[in-house]
Amino acid sequence: MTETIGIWIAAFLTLCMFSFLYKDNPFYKFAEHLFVGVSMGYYIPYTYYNAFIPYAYNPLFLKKEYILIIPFIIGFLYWFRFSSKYSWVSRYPIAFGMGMVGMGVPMSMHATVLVQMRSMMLPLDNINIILIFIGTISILLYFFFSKAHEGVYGKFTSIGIWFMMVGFGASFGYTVMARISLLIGRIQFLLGDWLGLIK
Amino acid sequence: MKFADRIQKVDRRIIYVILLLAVVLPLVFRLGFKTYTTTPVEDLYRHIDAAAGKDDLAILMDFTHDPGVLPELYPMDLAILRHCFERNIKVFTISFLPQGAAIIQMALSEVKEDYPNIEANVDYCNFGFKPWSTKLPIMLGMGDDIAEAVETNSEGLKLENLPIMQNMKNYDNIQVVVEISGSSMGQFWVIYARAKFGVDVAVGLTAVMAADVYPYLQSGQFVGSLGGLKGAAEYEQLVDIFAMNGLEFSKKKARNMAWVEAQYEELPELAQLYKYNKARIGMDAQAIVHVLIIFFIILGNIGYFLDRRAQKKSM
Amino acid sequence: MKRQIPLMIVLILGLLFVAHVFIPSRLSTDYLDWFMKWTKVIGPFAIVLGVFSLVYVHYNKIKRKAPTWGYSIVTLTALVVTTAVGFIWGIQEGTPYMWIFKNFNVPLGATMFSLLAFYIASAAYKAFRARSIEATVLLVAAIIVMLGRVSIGQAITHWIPDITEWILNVPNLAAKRGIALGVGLGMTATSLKIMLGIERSYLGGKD
Amino acid sequence: MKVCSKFGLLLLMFTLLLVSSAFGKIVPNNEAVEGLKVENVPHDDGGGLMLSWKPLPKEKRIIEYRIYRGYTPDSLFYIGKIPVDAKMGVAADTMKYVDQGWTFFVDATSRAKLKHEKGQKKGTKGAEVLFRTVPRDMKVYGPMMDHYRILVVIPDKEYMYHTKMKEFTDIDSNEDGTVDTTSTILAGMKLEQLKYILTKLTVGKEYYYAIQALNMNRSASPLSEIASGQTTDDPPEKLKEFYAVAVTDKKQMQFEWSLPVFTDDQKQFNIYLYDEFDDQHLIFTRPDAYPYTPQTNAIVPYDSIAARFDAFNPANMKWYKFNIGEQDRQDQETLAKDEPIPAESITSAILPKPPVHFTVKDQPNDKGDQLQVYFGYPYYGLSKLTYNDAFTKLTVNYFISENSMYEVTRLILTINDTTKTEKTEYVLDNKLEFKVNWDHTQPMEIKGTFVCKHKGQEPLPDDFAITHTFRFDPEMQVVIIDYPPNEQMKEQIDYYYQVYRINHTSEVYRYAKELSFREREYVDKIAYETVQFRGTPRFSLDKKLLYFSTYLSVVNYKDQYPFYTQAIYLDQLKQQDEEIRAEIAELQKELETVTDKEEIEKIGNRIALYTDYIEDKPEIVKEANQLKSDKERMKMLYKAHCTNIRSFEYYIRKTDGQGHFIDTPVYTAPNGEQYIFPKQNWFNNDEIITLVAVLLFAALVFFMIKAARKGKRLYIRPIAGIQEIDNAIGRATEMGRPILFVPGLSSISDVATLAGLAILSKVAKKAAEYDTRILVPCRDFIVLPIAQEIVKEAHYEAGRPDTYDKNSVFFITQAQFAFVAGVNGIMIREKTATNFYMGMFWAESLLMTETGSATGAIQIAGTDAVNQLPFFITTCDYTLIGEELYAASAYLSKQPLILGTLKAQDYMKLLIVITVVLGTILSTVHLTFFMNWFPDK
Repeated sequence: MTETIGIWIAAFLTLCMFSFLYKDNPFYKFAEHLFVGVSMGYYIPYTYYNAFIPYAYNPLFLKKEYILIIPFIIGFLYWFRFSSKYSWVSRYPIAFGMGMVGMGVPMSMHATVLVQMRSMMLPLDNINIILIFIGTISILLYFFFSKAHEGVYGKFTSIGIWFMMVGFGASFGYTVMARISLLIGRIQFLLGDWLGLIK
Repeated sequence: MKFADRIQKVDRRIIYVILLLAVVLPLVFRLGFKTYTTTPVEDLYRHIDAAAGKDDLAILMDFTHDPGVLPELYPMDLAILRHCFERNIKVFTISFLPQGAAIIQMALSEVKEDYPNIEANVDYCNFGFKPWSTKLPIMLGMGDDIAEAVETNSEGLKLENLPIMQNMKNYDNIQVVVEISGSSMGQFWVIYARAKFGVDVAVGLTAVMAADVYPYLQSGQFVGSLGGLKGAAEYEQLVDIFAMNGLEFSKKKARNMAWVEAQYEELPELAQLYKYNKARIGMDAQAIVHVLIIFFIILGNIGYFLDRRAQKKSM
Repeated sequence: MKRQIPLMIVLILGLLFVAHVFIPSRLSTDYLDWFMKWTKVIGPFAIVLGVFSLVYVHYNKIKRKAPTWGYSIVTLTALVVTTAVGFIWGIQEGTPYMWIFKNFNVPLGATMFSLLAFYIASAAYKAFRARSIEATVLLVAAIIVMLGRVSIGQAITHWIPDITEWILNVPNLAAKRGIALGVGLGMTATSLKIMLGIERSYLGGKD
Repeated sequence: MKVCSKFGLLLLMFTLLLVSSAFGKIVPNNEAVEGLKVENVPHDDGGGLMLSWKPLPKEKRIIEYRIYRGYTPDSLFYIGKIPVDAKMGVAADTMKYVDQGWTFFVDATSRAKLKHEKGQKKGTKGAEVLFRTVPRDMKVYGPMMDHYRILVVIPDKEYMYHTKMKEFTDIDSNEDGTVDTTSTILAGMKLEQLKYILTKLTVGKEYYYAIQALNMNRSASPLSEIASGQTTDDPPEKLKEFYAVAVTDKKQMQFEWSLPVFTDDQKQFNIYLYDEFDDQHLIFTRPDAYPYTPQTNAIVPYDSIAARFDAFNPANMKWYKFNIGEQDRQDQETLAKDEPIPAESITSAILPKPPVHFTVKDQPNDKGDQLQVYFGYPYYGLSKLTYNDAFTKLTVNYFISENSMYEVTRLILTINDTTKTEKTEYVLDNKLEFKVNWDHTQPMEIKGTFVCKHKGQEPLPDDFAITHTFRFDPEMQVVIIDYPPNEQMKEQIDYYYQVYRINHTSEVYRYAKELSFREREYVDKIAYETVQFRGTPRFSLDKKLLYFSTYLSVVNYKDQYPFYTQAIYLDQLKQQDEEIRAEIAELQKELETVTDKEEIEKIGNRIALYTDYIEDKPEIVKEANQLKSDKERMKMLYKAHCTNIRSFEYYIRKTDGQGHFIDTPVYTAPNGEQYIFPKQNWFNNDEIITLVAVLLFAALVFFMIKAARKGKRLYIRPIAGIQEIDNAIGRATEMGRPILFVPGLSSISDVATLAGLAILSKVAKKAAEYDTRILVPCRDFIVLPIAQEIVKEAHYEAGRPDTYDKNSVFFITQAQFAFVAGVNGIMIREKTATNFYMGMFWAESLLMTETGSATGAIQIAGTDAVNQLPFFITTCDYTLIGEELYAASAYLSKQPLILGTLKAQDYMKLLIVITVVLGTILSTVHLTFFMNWFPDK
């Protein structure tokens, strides 16, 4: 019975969502607002049980690691956001979390710049590698902002645009394909497993 | 002028209905397009098929996927299992996701229905769900001793006491590891199992991920791959034309479309079941929708250009 | 106090993190462990901001009787009930909380995803315009790839799958690489800017 | 008022619906689990019981089976569950749960009080007996510890420095009425100081179990029968394999066997020789390495056999038979073979050649928890061969195994066809193409040689080459490699390597790793010591303390005391020493009175032993005991403990698994040291290039900012999307409709979000100037207040603080699609004229832009999400691609600081282009050193 109610609710909500394809309507609005509320409501107990209890409450109050009082207080400082006078206090926890960016400096230099540079330095011994090389260099120059795209230089950078567009086209095609297979899968399940229309 | 206007102003709901029809109709009325098989899929089929009838070789299927990607991956699960049960190939199944365990159960019981002689723990063994954190110890440990690394099957039985394990020791007895997932899990198998123990690894992936495995296929780190519904459809076809007709794999024949057509004529009833054609039927729908969308793009743009020309003229 | 100290915190922690990358020693990994431990304590408090903001917006709508305020009642009710249910009966499998998740969240989210195909179809017709030569190239490449991934493409000519593969392996690779390099450099620069206090918009406000 | 009542009504309805559906007892869960059986686990150490029961039918919609255990039938505690998929149920006839090994018992985060399990109906079976998990209340868990084996895991720091010493005096009355008093000093600790306590079943005890099943509503089934079972310590299992080999010229026997499954209570392996009269002689014992894996092979010289079996004569080898027994701690033994087996006689020529250059070294650039073990010359294998239709082109996919002694820089491959083409691979990209002249009906050979960077070792032998064979299979249409293998490959494939190690506080080697014939290097992880393990503690209910033994192992002292231990308290040490001195004094007194020569010698020996114990101590212990403070002393001892427990000796055994094996000697470092200790490093040399790049970049930023501050004009080329921003805002003003600005869906730590916010501040300012409403929906609640501040600030800057509406920047939800649903609703209801999407987007991008295009809004997007860019480009009027988004924020702000960094970024890019061009030219002319400076992952 719970299950049946569940399936009916799910079906009803699915229809509400699909009704948006026809046009914006009260059913869609209802489902949309419900979705917003339920999903936020889902996060609160989830965070409480899976983050607050094991990482904050247990170590401080049960394991008696009193040093954790400090981050506990820093966490509370977030709440000053609601005071118009003291809202600057909430910058402290934000700043603490931002400390991580220090790692981003060398890490992104290493992982996304230097590693990519190495993979570009292959010997130019076949046409595809030469094309990749030209493509990458011209895209890099396309994103070089200190020189206007004019003359020969402009022509070269526009090669970059062409490469990018072909690349984007490929990922476009792939994404379209993936979305459609998702829909097909859904309809196969609906028609086959639920309604039994196809076998 | 009027035509262009009309094209531009088609109600979107009509488009939605056309799309829906383009998906539903091919699913209900089978079109039966023949698939062209490709090398990565053939390679995987050949690799698995080479273990046919051997009791000291098995394939290991890793179902590390969740229900979200089932539409694309489930037909692969079924096709490979059917291939193995039909050709008497031993199968191990494992999953490092809790949801994967349920998928294994579902796939095994669905295929087993049609193969009453296939017995659990004799012809196949389901290792079940193993926690994500044990993934590395298990992958590495199987190089030494599968029974020791995996310990128990999904029913909690000790592996070394099971009949299927009598001739199985380590990766030497694993013909190929088939990783079916919507993530880059396959690369873990390459790094930890292939590089160290030389076991062959293949992957079944969602279409979006498929493009990322080309370098691995080219370097031979993956012996084969199934990419999305298309890969599954190709595998289904190979199982139909070879395994279901009791034939050994031959690439020459697989590429001969006339021969393939002929094989379809003599298929047993079992192969006609919807569940074993799911990927091919899905691919038919996919092909239709692709063509439809291309048609939409072209038509939409014709309208756009006519419109623009008209605007230019009027200026 | 209002601005300098937070900036100092970011600078000091940031420099330590830079050092962490270059120093493999145990002290350095202990620092990371410490930071992670504290961040995990601080993290959960932030959710209150979201809840408060959501309640505030909808409460205001209801109070002001703004148009469609009735739906705000739906949102708030759903929020209160889901949260209460989670706290009263727990969040394990089989509780009303999970029941709500399975029968409300999952179908709503999944439906949203499957709507994407419909949007693509209508966008294909109405929005994907060859506005410029670049966009035309994009669309042509997309069409080739879409054909190349289904059997119809192969049936037309075996060139289509071959070209698809070439597009994926050559121009696509070059494009991804070029963009990733620039983005990576941008990320390095932004991280540096934040660390040095040049970029401070994340703090908000001027004082 | 009306609002409140409406709200209340809805709340009520919603709750009623939920409560009625969730707890309406819709699927009655009124059947108890049946057929519960508890059986002993065979071959184990007596610490395992196996439960089995019949699962309930699928219709019951069970989601989990909960297992309860106790040592009396009247109080059972929850110990674990088996989750089940409610819809699919359990396919098998029986379900199993094995209660075995160390499982969690209690720690400081366990529940506070003893609590009955929920959902037990009064009057029904099991209403009183079921409890939830063991609470952290010592009154409950303390006495329970007597009925289980207990293992306590204690963080090192707590154990070393934060314990309370306490002396216990035990009085044992003997049968003859005398009393023995023994006093023990123990270390007292609170539960919260421990990591956790683990438990395991003890031998020969009866335990009680019951099962309860929960259905989808979490309502519990009636309790099953309470079944019980007794743990028994069984004899060990039979070993599956055993091989005996006599190497005649080396005058030794070699044995190899397989490992048992249960090693927990194993004591040793015994190898027996049966002579011609079938008499059994024990010739070798191999102690276990618990809790590590022991060696599974042994070399026994003829001499040592003769020492145990006088009549041993190698000439009679053909008469002798051999067997192996596995013996557990209760001295039960099982022989592997029903019939003893004869030995295979060979000469050492048949044995494999040992690996060359076996070395163990500290792993560089780590935190000091790894050692490098490597050996041998490099190896290459073929992973795949592909060909063209005419068999004139062959693509070879290879892989290389190298080690840090021989780093392969080039691979030279030659195909043994008529052309004998030789190809050199300069960049090792695992792929090489050949033009061949191959009659593909015949097998073919490929030969590979290496060019290596060898570090301080002798170069590769000139003739060192590896040859593989391959043939074409016409039916499969593939090339098959090394099947069958040639002579050289056969010698490789048949063997594998076992790495053994021993640390400096133990007496037996333990197995570290098996390496296949392809591998040449192994990085051994030597984890840092963080915890101590102790057995069942005493406890005191009034002090709420648990008491543990106080000894810490320090070193393997002179091999006589492999585990030389020291008490952790100085006072305890002094007390001990005093007791021993008193004992010596007493013995000396006794010595004066006795006359019997034998007795004198006996007492003399005891005195010597005791004196030795006091005098003869490892240097480090002596030194530490000089210190006055307990803490200082412990610091020193603990350091020694950590060093010795993490220093290892290594050797490698090359074997075929059947007794044909050969060992390398134990590795000796150039400084003569055999115990190798992993050192921690203070700089990661692999990251030098990163450091250089970061410094270079930082310097560029510094100079460019300086230049910008001086007022130097920094040129930035026009970016199409940016120039359209003004027009777009103007359009909205003309139409009198609001502007929508979505700052992406990611968090504040995402660069794209920051760039989006920077653009927001400019857009908001313009909008404020034109007096146009701007709507900013946020998904992240940290982004939200920041966006609010930014918009507020923009209004102030534009001189229009009055028009700022706090509600125009708002939070929707965290859920991705719910957020999009919300944004779409806004577009339609508010009829926004201009939509900005600046930041990070995922799959939802098209949903928004399509709706936007349907409402006829001008749309400007900017993101660095490559997969979403195509959709933006085709559906939006203007799109900032990748870096253009970052540049736009700088371009708009015109602040010297930000412009300066953008410039620095630009010049860095130029530098990258130059470097890459240079590197490519160099590698094209086969100079790969330059590209090898850069990291490859």
